[in-house]
Amino acid sequence: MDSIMQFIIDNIEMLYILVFAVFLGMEVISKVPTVLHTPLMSGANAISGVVVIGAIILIRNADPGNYIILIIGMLGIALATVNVIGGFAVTDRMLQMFKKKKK
Amino acid sequence: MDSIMQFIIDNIEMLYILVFAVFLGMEVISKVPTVLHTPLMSGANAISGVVVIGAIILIRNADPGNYIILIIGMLGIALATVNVIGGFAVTDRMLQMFKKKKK
Amino acid sequence: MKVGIINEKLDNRVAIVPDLVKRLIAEGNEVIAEKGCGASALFSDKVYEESGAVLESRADVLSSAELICSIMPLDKDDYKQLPTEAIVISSYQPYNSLVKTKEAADYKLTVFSMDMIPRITLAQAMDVLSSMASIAGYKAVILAANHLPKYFPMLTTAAGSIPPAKVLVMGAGVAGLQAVATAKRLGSVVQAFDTRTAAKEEVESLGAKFVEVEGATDDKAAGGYAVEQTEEYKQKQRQRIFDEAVKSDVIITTAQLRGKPAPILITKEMVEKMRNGSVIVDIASSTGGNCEITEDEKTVVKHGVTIIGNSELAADVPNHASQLFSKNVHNFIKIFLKDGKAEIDMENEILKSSCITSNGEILFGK
Amino acid sequence: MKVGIINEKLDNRVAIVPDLVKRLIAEGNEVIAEKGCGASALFSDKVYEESGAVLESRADVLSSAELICSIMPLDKDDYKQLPTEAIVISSYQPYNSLVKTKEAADYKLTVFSMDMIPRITLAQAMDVLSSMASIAGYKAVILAANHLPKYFPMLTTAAGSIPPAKVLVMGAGVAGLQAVATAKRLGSVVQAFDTRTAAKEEVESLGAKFVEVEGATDDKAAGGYAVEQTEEYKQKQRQRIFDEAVKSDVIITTAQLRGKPAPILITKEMVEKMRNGSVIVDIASSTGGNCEITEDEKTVVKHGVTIIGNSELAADVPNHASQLFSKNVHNFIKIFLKDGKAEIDMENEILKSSCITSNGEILFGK
Amino acid sequence: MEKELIDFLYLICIILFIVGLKRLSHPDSAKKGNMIAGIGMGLAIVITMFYPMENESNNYAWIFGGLIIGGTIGYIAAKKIKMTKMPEMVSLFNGLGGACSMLIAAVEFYNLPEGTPMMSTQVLTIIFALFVGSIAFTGSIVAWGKLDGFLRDSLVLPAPQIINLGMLIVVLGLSAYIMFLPEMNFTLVLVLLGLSMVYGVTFVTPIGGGDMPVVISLLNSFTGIAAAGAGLIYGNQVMIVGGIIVGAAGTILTVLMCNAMNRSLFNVVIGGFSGSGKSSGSGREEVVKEASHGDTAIQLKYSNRVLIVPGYGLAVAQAQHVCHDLEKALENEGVDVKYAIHPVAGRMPGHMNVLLAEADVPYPKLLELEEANEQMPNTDMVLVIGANDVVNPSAKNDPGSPIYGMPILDVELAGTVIVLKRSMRPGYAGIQNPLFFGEKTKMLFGDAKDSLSKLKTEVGNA
Amino acid sequence: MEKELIDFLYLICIILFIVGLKRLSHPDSAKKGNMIAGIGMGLAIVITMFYPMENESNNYAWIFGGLIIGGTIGYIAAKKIKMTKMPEMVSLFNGLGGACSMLIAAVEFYNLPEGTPMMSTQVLTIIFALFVGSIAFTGSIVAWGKLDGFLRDSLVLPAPQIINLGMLIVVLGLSAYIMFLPEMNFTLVLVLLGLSMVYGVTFVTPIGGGDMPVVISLLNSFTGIAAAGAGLIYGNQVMIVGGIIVGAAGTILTVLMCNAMNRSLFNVVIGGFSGSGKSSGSGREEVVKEASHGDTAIQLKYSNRVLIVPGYGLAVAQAQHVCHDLEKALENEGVDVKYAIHPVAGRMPGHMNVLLAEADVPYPKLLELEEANEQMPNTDMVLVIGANDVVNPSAKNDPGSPIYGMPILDVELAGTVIVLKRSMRPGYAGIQNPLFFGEKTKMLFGDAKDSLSKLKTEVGNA
Ligand SMILES: NC(=O)c1ccc[n+]([C@@H]2O[C@H](COP(=O)([O-])OP(=O)(O)OC[C@H]3O[C@@H](n4cnc5c(N)ncnc54)[C@H](OP(=O)(O)O)[C@@H]3O)[C@@H](O)[C@H]2O)c1
Ligand SMILES: NC(=O)c1ccc[n+]([C@@H]2O[C@H](COP(=O)([O-])OP(=O)(O)OC[C@H]3O[C@@H](n4cnc5c(N)ncnc54)[C@H](OP(=O)(O)O)[C@@H]3O)[C@@H](O)[C@H]2O)c1
Ligand SMILES: NC(=O)c1ccc[n+]([C@@H]2O[C@H](COP(=O)([O-])OP(=O)(O)OC[C@H]3O[C@@H](n4cnc5c(N)ncnc54)[C@H](O)[C@@H]3O)[C@@H](O)[C@H]2O)c1
Ligand SMILES: NC(=O)c1ccc[n+]([C@@H]2O[C@H](COP(=O)([O-])OP(=O)(O)OC[C@H]3O[C@@H](n4cnc5c(N)ncnc54)[C@H](O)[C@@H]3O)[C@@H](O)[C@H]2O)c1
Repeated sequence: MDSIMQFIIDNIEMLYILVFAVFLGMEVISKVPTVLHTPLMSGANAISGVVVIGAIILIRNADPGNYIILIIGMLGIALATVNVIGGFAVTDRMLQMFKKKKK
Repeated sequence: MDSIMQFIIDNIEMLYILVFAVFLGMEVISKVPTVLHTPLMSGANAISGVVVIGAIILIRNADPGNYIILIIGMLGIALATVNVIGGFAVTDRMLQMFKKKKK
Repeated sequence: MKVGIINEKLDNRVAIVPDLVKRLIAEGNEVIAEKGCGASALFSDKVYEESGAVLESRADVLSSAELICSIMPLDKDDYKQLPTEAIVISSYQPYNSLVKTKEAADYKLTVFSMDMIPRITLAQAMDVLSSMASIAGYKAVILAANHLPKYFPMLTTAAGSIPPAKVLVMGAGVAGLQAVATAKRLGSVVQAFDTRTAAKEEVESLGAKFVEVEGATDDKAAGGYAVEQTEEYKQKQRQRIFDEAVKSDVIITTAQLRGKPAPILITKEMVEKMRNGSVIVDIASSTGGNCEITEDEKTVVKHGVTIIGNSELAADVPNHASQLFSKNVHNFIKIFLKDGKAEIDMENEILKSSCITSNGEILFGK
Repeated sequence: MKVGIINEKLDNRVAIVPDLVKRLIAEGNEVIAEKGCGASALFSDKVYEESGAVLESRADVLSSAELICSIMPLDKDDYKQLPTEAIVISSYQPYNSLVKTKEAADYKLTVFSMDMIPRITLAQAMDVLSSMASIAGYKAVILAANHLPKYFPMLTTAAGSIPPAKVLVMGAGVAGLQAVATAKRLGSVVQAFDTRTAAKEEVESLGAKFVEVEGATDDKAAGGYAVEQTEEYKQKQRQRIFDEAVKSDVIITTAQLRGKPAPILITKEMVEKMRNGSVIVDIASSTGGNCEITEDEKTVVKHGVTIIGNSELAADVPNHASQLFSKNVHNFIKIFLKDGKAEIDMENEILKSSCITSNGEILFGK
Repeated sequence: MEKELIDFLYLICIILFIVGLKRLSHPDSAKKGNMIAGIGMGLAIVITMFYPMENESNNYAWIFGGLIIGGTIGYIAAKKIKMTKMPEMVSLFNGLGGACSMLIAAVEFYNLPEGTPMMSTQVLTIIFALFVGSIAFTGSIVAWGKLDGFLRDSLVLPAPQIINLGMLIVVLGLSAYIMFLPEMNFTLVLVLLGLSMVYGVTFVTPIGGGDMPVVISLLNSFTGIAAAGAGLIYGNQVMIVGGIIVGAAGTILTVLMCNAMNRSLFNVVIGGFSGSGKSSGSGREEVVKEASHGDTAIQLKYSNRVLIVPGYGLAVAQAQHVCHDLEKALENEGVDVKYAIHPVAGRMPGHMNVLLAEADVPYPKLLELEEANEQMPNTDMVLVIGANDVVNPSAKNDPGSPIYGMPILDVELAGTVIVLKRSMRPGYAGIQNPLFFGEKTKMLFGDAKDSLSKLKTEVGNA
Repeated sequence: MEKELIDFLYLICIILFIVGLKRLSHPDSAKKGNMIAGIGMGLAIVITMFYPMENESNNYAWIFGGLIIGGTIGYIAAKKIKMTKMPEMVSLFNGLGGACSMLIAAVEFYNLPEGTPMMSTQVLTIIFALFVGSIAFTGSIVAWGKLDGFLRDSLVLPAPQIINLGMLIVVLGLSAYIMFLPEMNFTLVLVLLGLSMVYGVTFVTPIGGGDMPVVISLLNSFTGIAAAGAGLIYGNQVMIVGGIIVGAAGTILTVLMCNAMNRSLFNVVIGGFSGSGKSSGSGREEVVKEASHGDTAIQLKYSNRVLIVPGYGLAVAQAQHVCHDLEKALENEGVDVKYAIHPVAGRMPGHMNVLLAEADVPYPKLLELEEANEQMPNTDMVLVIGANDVVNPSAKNDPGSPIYGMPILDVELAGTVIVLKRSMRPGYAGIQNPLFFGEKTKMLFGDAKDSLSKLKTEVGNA
């Protein structure tokens, strides 16, 4: 417990950032019209694919001979990339219907 | 210039915090109904009296014999406190009219 | 099939309008019309001819037609000229009086009475009771407005304010509802009464107020027709109506009970207590009227109140009334008239109910 | 001051209603009323008595009243019985005919003609032209609806659809606008015509459509009254009206020009081309009518079109019309009647304009 | 590159994420917002290639391999999928993101240097990422299956609440146990991973298909939190902040979705999503689909032709004025709106005429039965407002029906049918209406006046 | 206390600020929000007493002295001030906050240790706080004066744009010069302070009185930024973040206020607030006060009795339905709404009756002239909708007026009068209406239908 308290005190600025990020995440969404729930969920989902960064770091750090890690890492990248690319593309398609029609 | 760049790099987390604070400040307000413009301005004004903290620090740091600084500091505290207390009180009065009437 | 149209002796309407003549001919029939049959409904002989009808004298029409359409029942003179195999489509209202029906039976005619068509969903398009009642409801209000020495709507003017007329509609069936709607349109304050429980919602769905009298016998089972109410209920009702009636400028009554005299809702006493110049339009007059002192087919002024007894108000809007009636008739004919030939299937619910006499036998009530 | 009320020989209205009798008495006057004067407007003698009026015979009223109020001009017989100092308040319509005015002048009476009150803001509360025209506009539509063999509103029913009636209102003054409003209320499709430019906005402010004819001579200067238009304009206008008229089920005409015959807006040819059963209500009939073949004070059917010529339609809503008229009269009387005494200040614009004869001299037109 | 510079660039990515999300929440800017967020992501990936490492073996080939494979699959899947199947797709994608977190956490556990103390923030972080990532992974897969239909709703666990609580206790206990051990036990970690995955399944399984959108949104916020957890392992700002933002946004979105369905968050999280009877039928029975005001409004707004079928309910609700307002609002948006008047709609001849005239609906906007039926195939949407019998297809199809033979408004020929009524109760004829269960039909329950004014507001907002 | 712990507690203060602001932007929670922010501020002050310092001489007596003096003055001023004078008060308060920043910056400059390099972030920060604080200070004082009336609007500078630009260049140049000097020159700093204060004056002076609310909001965001600047001097989180948040919120609020006035931010910042003719008259002439939809809506909503006076304009705009909608929305909020029908309103007898009947306004809601005039004194607000002559007090007061003697609706007896019309054009009688310049009157320009539907929306939102 002490170590966690210490961790917090050591990373007080990080904590500020986290708290603000939580607020921002909430604020940004707070007044979305019902019709956008699904596209927004989809867009947010694509962003959650940011975990791909972790997989990249994992591989870049890995021993080039350690195939298990490399394969798992590549799998991770591939999965997360599906999430990212697929996510943005699907969102884009959903949003097609919001295109203004010419009057 | 270099020193400024260095300053930024040294305080990268501070920068995060600042940027987020700007976003938050903007987000939090973004959809306020017109009727609340004035009370909101007044409330924000009261918060801007947070500069009183600076004046307190100033005095706490000051040489107890340096009366010029002490007086200026006290003046600063007094001014800022008028801003804070007066600000919150005025806002509160403005908001009286939003009290729900019993039907 | 030769379809005959005759001139109504006692009515401004005509059973088949020129538009329908065209359709009948297109469906493979011939149409012969009595000269001048549509005149009072504003359809000239010329238009009939243009539509393809052959214009003849009454006698010729009667003697050669296989299917005779009329609004009011024919009379004995007509029967004599008709071939016995002729089919007659008309409104005999056998519930009110069997005299006409008996006469037709005597001549062994087959008579379909449009008013006897069952009020089922499928038969809505043939329901002359509804279509004529609807017009009557409208006309009743126009008549009342014309007779009332007052304005219907409220009016605030430099020369003072005029309060809106108070209209009370009794019986919120088809005619009653239409009266409610029309009176509301004209800006009066409208209240309506009915014994059916569903009527409240229906009246309110037109934005008018329903005068509630508690304790009504429900009638869901009666298929849309009203049922007789208990004596206690009637008493309560009379009191409530009394209170509202004496405050009203116009009363329109439409309450009818099939096969029974219309219920008395407005007594002589009430009329006496009503304001001078008020107007009562009694659409139920042909079955005795809802107002005690209504005289059928007459407009009288009694105790300062104008009382209009008229159950055939639709005849006063002859042009549109004829159009709707013909459309009803046509929808009815289509049941049995296929390619210009009559195929009468007496198992058909609609035909069975509406055929009041055939082959000398009175089928009504069977 | 003794105020006299007489029974209108040719009208259902009465110039002073019982409510006003009370007020007059409260203001320090006496009121003598001819027996039965309010009957046709549905105010009984009993109510008059309750209000404080003394009921007398016509002769007694005429001979003892200092101020006589009536709706229609008096006639020679009456004048004979009146004391010369008597003041008469009535509607002499001197613009249309000076005969009655001359008669009154012959007897050296002082006559105020309510219709001559200037149409300034201050006099709005005395403006009988407006109050009666407004009623006439309403009644015209009710009459038309009653005569039309059709429905006014649109109706979609199981027996087919009925299109809404087309109503054309010509002249969008007080009567015309009221007609527009009433016809719209009843659900018809309403168009209106007028030569005044402001009329377009006024008609549209009632939700109806304005039929525009370009090139009208503007009349802002004429203080609310219409002015004569150019020949070219009239031609254009006639064509446009022609096109609209033959499509209309109901035409209501209200166009009048002060002191001139009413403009002919509906020619015989148009009437011939109109649909059978259509109705024209011509409110301008007393000055010749806007329809070429109108007969004043008659309802005739010509070329299948019912033409109602009636410039006194307000008399058909006698109860409310009398109320408004009395209110107008009262507001007028108040100008010069202070504590039961007449103080006639001929410098007063309203009195000056409305006094058409005094002391044997005809002041109208001076 | 220096870590601080990278962090500075990451800040830009984060700003792009925020701005992107912000814009995604407004219809007009949503498309751009999506693109902006995408650019942020691209930038973050590129920057990461230059991230300074202790042990820069890089292995770029593996990285690009993964990116290309994943990108291709993702892109094709997104383009090929049918419009109606998109929610499933999102769920699947989300699961993959969770799986990635899970994998990273597992590997990092495995990579922990000998002798790392178990009771440390680092281990806690890893366990957290592992746990949450696993739940997001399997939970999303189950949700996908339910939406897609290959997992049946009827597959019910006995006492799901208790099972879930039990699972949670076991998983948390095991986590604590691992941390209290003197040194790493990778086998136990794999057990934990397995249990977490099972928990994901048991968490979602009891929930009815109708609630899946809410669940997906919740799982999406889990994925975000898992990504943030993974980010903590590396102290990587963009992962941490990006993940947290998605986590927070996802949570709020979940709450908003619950609100839109008139359910509370409590009902959702604790009440174990006990599927509300109406929306979650069991596959074979006839199911009524409920529409939301928001979706209906947007669909209306982006339609070209809309037909309104008024019925007795419009009159009962006295909603004629609001109805006219909605019509005008739509006309303003360039939608062609007409009314289809059935001859016997209402309770008296001309009932609808009276109402609509009162609201000042111009006569040319009213179509008669035949006309309306002709136009039906060219109509994008039909709004049935408090009508029932007059749009009952039994009159056409079912000779046994008491209304058989009555002409009806053939609304099923149009693209979509939205029925506004208060309940499933029948109309005047007292018979059930198969239209309500139709493929193209959605019900918008509630008083017609209420529903219409909500629709009008939403049309204004959207 | 440790600095980190303080920073942690400061985070709580900041959260309280954020939550407070957030709540302040919703009518229902605004009062609570204000309190929350106040609690945050109190907490921050208390915490600061324990802030660890190099040179802890503390001098608590001075601190408490300042707090008590300031607090007392502020509280009394806030309670005593008249409701109508509140904006002035806010402006004055804001100036004081700016002054505090200015003072701190000046002292800290003075305190700079011998030999501090001038070209440093520290000096830059101090100069920034000094500059911005001074502008906020004097600018707010001028704004206060203008609103209060002791500074006249007509006091115009020649070519204000150029003067302002010149001042700005001088101030920035001087700042740069100070930084390029080898060592501190406090005299120059004082000159800079003076010039900044003058700039504050020249910045605000050209702006018309009607735009003052916008200016105050802008200056408020300056104060926030100045506070953040002062915070940077001490590296104090709560000042930095709190100040920035207020700065950002204030900026956005300024933009929103501009939007509400249909002015662009550009027009405001660059265009030098060239006062729009309508709202800034020159004191002695008759001035028309414009109302905003938002304020009118809130006033309506929180009234007890409202009287609507319809006129010909209501008919022209065909706004009867919207008017009825607004009436119902207000009734829903518990407001008692009636209509006052003048006998000659409109263009034909009974014109208003026809309209209101069409919109289904119940008859008992209509009051006649006498009745309405009796109720006037008990009425909080009158909405005059497209009426003119019928509420023209000349008919009562001005014997020379063509309408003298006509009975009118005496709306000036009511609390507030809002007139909805499109322009200042006269009505039927063609004469000007003194009511429009009355003490209690505000004009809401625009088509009546538009204005009413905006009001209705705002009543729903507020
Ligand atoms: N037109 C005539 O002349 C006439 C005369 C007599 C009978 N009929 C018969 O009446 C029927 C007319 O058909 P229809 O489709 O108009 O009406 P309907 O079949 O009676 O259906 C009306 C529907 O409106 C809904 N409703 C009632 N109040 C509502 C409210 N406040 N908000 C929303 N929905 C509401 C009811 O469902 P919920 O309860 O679930 O809300 C009901 O299902 C036909 O069967 C016709 O034969 C017509
Ligand atoms: N009732 C009768 O029988 C009758 C008959 C004839 C004459 N009058 C006379 O008409 C007048 C009636 O008085 P009033 O107060 O009703 O009307 P008014 O004095 O004519 O004033 C109407 C006002 O409405 C405004 N307006 C017009 N269109 C508008 C729109 N679309 N939106 C918002 N405002 C609009 C106009 O100002 P903007 O142009 O600035 O918008 C105008 O000032 C009296 O003078 C009366 O004597 C009455
Ligand atoms: N199934 C269908 O499609 C269909 C078709 C037409 C009519 N209907 C229904 O049938 C019903 C009756 O129609 P109708 O107009 O021909 O009826 P009607 O002419 O027989 O009677 C008119 C109304 O008077 C009412 N009434 C009877 N006695 C009364 C009393 N003592 N006091 C007050 N009111 C009394 C009745 O309830 C009825 O509503 C209506 O509800 C109508 O909707 C149904
Ligand atoms: N100042 C006031 O307070 C006041 C009082 C009453 C009436 N008015 C105004 O006076 C005007 C006229 O009122 P009125 O009803 O007594 O007028 P009216 O009876 O004299 O004429 C009726 C209408 O017919 C129109 N008209 C005349 N010739 C026409 C033609 N050839 N074709 C078509 N239309 C023609 C006129 O423009 C007028 O609108 C109205 O605008 C009314 O608002 C003002």
